[in-house]
Amino acid sequence: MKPVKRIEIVVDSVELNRLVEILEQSQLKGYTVIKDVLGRGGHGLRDGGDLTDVLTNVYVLVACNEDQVQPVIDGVRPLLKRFGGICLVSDAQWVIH
Amino acid sequence: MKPVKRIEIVVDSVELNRLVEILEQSQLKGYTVIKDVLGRGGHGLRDGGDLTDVLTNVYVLVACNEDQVQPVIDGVRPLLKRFGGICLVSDAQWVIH
Amino acid sequence: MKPVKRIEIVVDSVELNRLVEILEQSQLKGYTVIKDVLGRGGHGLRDGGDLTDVLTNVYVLVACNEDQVQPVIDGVRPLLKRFGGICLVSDAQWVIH
Amino acid sequence: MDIDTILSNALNPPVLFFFLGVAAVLLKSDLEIPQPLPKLFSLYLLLVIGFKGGMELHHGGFNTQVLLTFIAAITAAIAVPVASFFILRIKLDVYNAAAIAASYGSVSAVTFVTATSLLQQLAVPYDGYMVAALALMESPAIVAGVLLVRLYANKQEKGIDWPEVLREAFLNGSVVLLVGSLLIGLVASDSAEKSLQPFTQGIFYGVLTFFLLDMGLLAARRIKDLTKTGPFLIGFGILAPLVNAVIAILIAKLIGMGEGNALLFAVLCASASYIAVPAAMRLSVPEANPSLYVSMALAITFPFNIIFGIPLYLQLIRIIGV
Amino acid sequence: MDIDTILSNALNPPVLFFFLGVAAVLLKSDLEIPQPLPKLFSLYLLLVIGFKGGMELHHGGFNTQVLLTFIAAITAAIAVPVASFFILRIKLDVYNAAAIAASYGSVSAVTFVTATSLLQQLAVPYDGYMVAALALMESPAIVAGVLLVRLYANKQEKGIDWPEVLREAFLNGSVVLLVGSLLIGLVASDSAEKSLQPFTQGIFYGVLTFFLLDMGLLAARRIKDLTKTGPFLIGFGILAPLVNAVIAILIAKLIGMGEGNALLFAVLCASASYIAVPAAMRLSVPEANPSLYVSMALAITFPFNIIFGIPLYLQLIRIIGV
Amino acid sequence: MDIDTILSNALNPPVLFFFLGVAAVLLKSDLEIPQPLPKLFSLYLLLVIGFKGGMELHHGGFNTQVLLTFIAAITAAIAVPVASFFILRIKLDVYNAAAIAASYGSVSAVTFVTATSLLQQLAVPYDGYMVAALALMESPAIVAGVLLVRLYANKQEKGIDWPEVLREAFLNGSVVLLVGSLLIGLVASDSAEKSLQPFTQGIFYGVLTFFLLDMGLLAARRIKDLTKTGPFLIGFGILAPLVNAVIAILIAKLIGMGEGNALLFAVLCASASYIAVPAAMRLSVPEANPSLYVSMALAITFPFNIIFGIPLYLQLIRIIGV
Ligand SMILES: Nc1ncnc2c1ncn2[C@@H]1O[C@H](COP(=O)(O)O)[C@@H](O)[C@H]1O
Ligand SMILES: Nc1ncnc2c1ncn2[C@@H]1O[C@H](COP(=O)(O)O)[C@@H](O)[C@H]1O
Ligand SMILES: Nc1ncnc2c1ncn2[C@@H]1O[C@H](COP(=O)(O)O)[C@@H](O)[C@H]1O
Ligand code: NA
Ligand code: NA
Ligand code: NA
Repeated sequence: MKPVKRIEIVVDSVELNRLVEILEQSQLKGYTVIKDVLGRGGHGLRDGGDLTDVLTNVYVLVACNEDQVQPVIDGVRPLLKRFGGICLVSDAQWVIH
Repeated sequence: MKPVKRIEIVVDSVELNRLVEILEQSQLKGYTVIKDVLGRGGHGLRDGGDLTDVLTNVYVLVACNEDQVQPVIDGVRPLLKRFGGICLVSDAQWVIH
Repeated sequence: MKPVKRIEIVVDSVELNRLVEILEQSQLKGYTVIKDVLGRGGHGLRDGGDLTDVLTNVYVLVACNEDQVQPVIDGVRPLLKRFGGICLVSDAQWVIH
Repeated sequence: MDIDTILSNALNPPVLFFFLGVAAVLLKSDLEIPQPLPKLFSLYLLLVIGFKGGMELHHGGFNTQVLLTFIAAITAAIAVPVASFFILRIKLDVYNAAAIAASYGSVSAVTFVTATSLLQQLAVPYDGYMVAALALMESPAIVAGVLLVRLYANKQEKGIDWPEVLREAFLNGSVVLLVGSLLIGLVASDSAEKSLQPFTQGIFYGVLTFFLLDMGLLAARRIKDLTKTGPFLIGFGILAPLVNAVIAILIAKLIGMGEGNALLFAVLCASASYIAVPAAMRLSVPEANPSLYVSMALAITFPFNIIFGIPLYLQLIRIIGV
Repeated sequence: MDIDTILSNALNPPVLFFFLGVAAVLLKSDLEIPQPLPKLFSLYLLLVIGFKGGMELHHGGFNTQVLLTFIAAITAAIAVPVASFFILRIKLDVYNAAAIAASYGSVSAVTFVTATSLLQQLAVPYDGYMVAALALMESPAIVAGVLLVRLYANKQEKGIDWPEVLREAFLNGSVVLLVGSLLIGLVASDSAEKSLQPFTQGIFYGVLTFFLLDMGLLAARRIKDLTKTGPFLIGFGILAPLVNAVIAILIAKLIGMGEGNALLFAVLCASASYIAVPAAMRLSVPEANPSLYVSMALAITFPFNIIFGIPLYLQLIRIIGV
Repeated sequence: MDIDTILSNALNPPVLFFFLGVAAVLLKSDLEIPQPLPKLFSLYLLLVIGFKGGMELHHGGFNTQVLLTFIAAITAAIAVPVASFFILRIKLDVYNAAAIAASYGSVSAVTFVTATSLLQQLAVPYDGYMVAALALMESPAIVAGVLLVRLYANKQEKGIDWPEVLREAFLNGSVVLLVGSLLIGLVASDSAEKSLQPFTQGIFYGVLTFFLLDMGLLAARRIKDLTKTGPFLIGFGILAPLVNAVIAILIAKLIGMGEGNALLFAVLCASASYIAVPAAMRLSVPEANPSLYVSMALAITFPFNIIFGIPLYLQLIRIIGV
């Protein structure tokens, strides 16, 4: 097992493509995406029940090395500032297979 | 980055409204909800394949300050006791944007 | 609250049944499953937009005691080696109810 | 017992596709009709039977026969859960007994619809107000179930959240859609009826067939839960419909229902709910185990009714000479 | 004001089911039409009105009347957002004013379709090219909205990503499906038309009815956002459609549109978008609050139009004597 | 080469909507038909072609011609994957060669259905038992693919889980639904056939059209994977269908098939599977890269067949004079 960092990002589903671009620009070729995520935050309630994805979020999980964390955060911060959302970083062990 | 606590709650989807009420009563205006979650626990298999939400769960993620954790847990415990489900608390760093 | 380990596994949805068998063989009767998960990794992009589950993943979360972690990892490693996917282990507190 | 009515019923595409669904699961095929398609079908069926019932009521009108039928329906919707509760209490705790009793006191719209499609094939007439009887029988059993728990559960549960329970019983999705469509059918003009006809009449039998393929998949997946239910409950899942149907047929004869109405009334009493009641029980009686009452309604009673029950009850009605 | 046109419109199944949807939410029922079923219905409606519009255009042909209608449509799609922006600026910041103005400058295909089904019932003819006018009026308002932000928002936003904005405006899902189906309807052979008829004509009214039940649920869920919108915006949500419709009717009279076309043109100007524009605004004007412009279009203007608007505008057209 | 058959085929709404889907993706529009709608359409198509095939078989009956066709179908379903494997081995590793060979040895029900709808338009008769041939050709290629890996992959894989492989090949969702519906169609009464008609016949062409819009979106999204497939595989994706079709047409002439049956047999040999085989390959040959065999079947061979292939093969059949 090797120590890694877990980055969790919840952002408006309309921003998914931009977020993926940012991850790939930081050489992060591994990420997991969960769509149709609901929630509530500074920008109000996103209960999804709508004809467009306007009121739904996406949850993105990225496992990466410690040194890759800062570039991703710097890349994501302007996105979060403009469109809202959250980003959490926590520790984990990666099972080597 | 500021240290926060990650609260994860998995509970029967029929209890979602009650769970959200408990969060909002503890002044927690930020949470993320994933629906149609399946699983297995003390109350048996919830494989969702059904005409109602009776056999599906919801996954709720809340990022909050350390001092907000205890009220939420006290609020959620009776719900878990009566309807089943789990609640996990872990550490994380919140990216300030 | 009691300390537990959080095991997160993302694997191709075609392998869900095999993964569940491995968990149950390691006496783990409690797990949470999120379907229709997308992502990217060594095996390329899984954007799900398909007529079969061939290009979608599942996310499995297991909360268990420290001593149960090793058997699960040993059970899951061959599956990850053959079909790809990731497995992360992190710490958390379990709310006793 | 005239076998060929059972056979002719079993050779109808809806029932055949139900068998196909069951067979697919038993053969461990990965055939699956993913969420939320089952909900789309059940919403469509509720909307259509409600609307068509309303239109027929609009032509029909109200008389004592209708009133008697409604009274019989409500009485059955209360008597069946109470009687079932005490029988189930022989083997079960209060919570599970109440939840199963509520399921059997309520109704299955899909069983009702499968019966109407058999009646249409045999050109046996039935009245639109039977759909109103269906709506009337959805909710009382839920209230009865919660009341039985309140009365017989020893631990002092903090009071019942009555607004919540009544909303669950009388305002759940199935009841609102069924009653709403019924009222709309009542006021809809003939030209609206005609322009809706390809949707409510044309593709109806096809959608019912597709839905019963799905019901076969869902029912067969619950069969594995039956290992935990045990022989007593499996027996109840078959005998309760039979007993309820026989009583219903006697009542039907008493108040002079026609052959078609009598079959539908028998099917309402003999069918168990696996949509409205489970949702309500999860909220109001969480101590009950859903895989018990859902698997009994879906994997025993539903298949029994659409394969054997419906033709059998019709046979009985003809023997007793309604 | 001739009440019975409003009444006869309100007694149509689509509108009645819209009421049922609203009632279900107000009664706190758990009736729900889960994702992605609403999207299936809206995709079906766009495909069918586009295809039918194309087929009628194929029979119809092009003349100055058509050209004048298209010019009027594009002018309205630019004038309405600009005018609305300045009115809204009385009370709102630049971002929200621009987003709401863009919604009201664009159109609601479902309102258009509900109007065509009323015209069909009253046997009032209308032309296929009105669907082309619908397509023309989807996009300009989005560009207008982004331009208004660019001009009047003080903070120096790094330049507008024009390719992104233009793609959002002219190549969003609704426009591509509508225009694509229209072109395919144009070239489709008569035999293809006949074999598609049960799908595009037969079940159309039924799917529209099912969809309006869903629209009732969606609209009613947005009502709670209206508490934050405040009286000014609620007033705008009702007056803007009225004013736009009156102006549209005058223009229609000016260029000599028929009764049916005039109603459709009025409905296009009076309706607000809750599918194409919100998706575009989220991307290009993220500072605007979606629960504002979505709830106004979905919970105020859409219900107003299908319950009162459509019959009212028809009444006005007949009074002014188009 | 008679261009107008290609043109008349390409101007059919289903093919035109396929183009619309491809265009939407190339234009980077956000037009999307969300899951699980594509699965709903594919389940509907399999159910309907199976049921209709069964009904026609019921009228038809069994004779040597039918037997010969079935033998030809099974031989093709084994010969094509073996031949393709060795050709693909020129450039590919064992795993990918076997997975792609299995896809091309199997069939695409949607391509088959598009061909039947062209035959119906040109009023060219064909027999119900061709649907049985379709069912027969779904599975053998999967077994062949796994066997080829077993024989030629050097690393000593712990034995093949034969029960799992056979279940994947013969009991996957597509085969069970197709064969099940076929058997039900065989026993269904005429009155049942009539009441199902609006569902199986009426809206069929419309649902096929809607589905091909979706297939256009799915196929176009796979095009970007083709950059990794390379010219050899793109060439294979076009030449394999042509070669297979020519051989199939010669066999058809040999055993005296009619024009309609010959086209369907050619289309079966020329089409590649993107539903049943990928699911099976993921389980049994995980080393193969799904974006290779899925993108070849969906983004090269499927479009080639419905745009050029089908009319071309019909042309060839008329030239060779079946
Ligand atoms: N404290 C929080 N904990 C968990 N999720 C959150 C939190 N705050 C915001 N979110 C999620 O992030 C989305 C956007 O947040 P916001 O930009 O603040 O509206 C919300 O809809 C939630 O899904
Ligand atoms: N140990 C566990 N790890 C992860 N999820 C669990 C665990 N135990 C229970 N769950 C989830 O919580 C739901 C309800 O648990 P229970 O009330 O024990 O039946 C289950 O359906 C699972 O989704
Ligand atoms: N570094 C990572 N972080 C998060 N998820 C990942 C990562 N790598 C792979 N995954 C997930 O695991 C799935 C399979 O990974 P792979 O076997 O490497 O293709 C991917 O589709 C992703 O959903
Ligand atoms: Na009953
Ligand atoms: Na407008
Ligand atoms: Na083939």
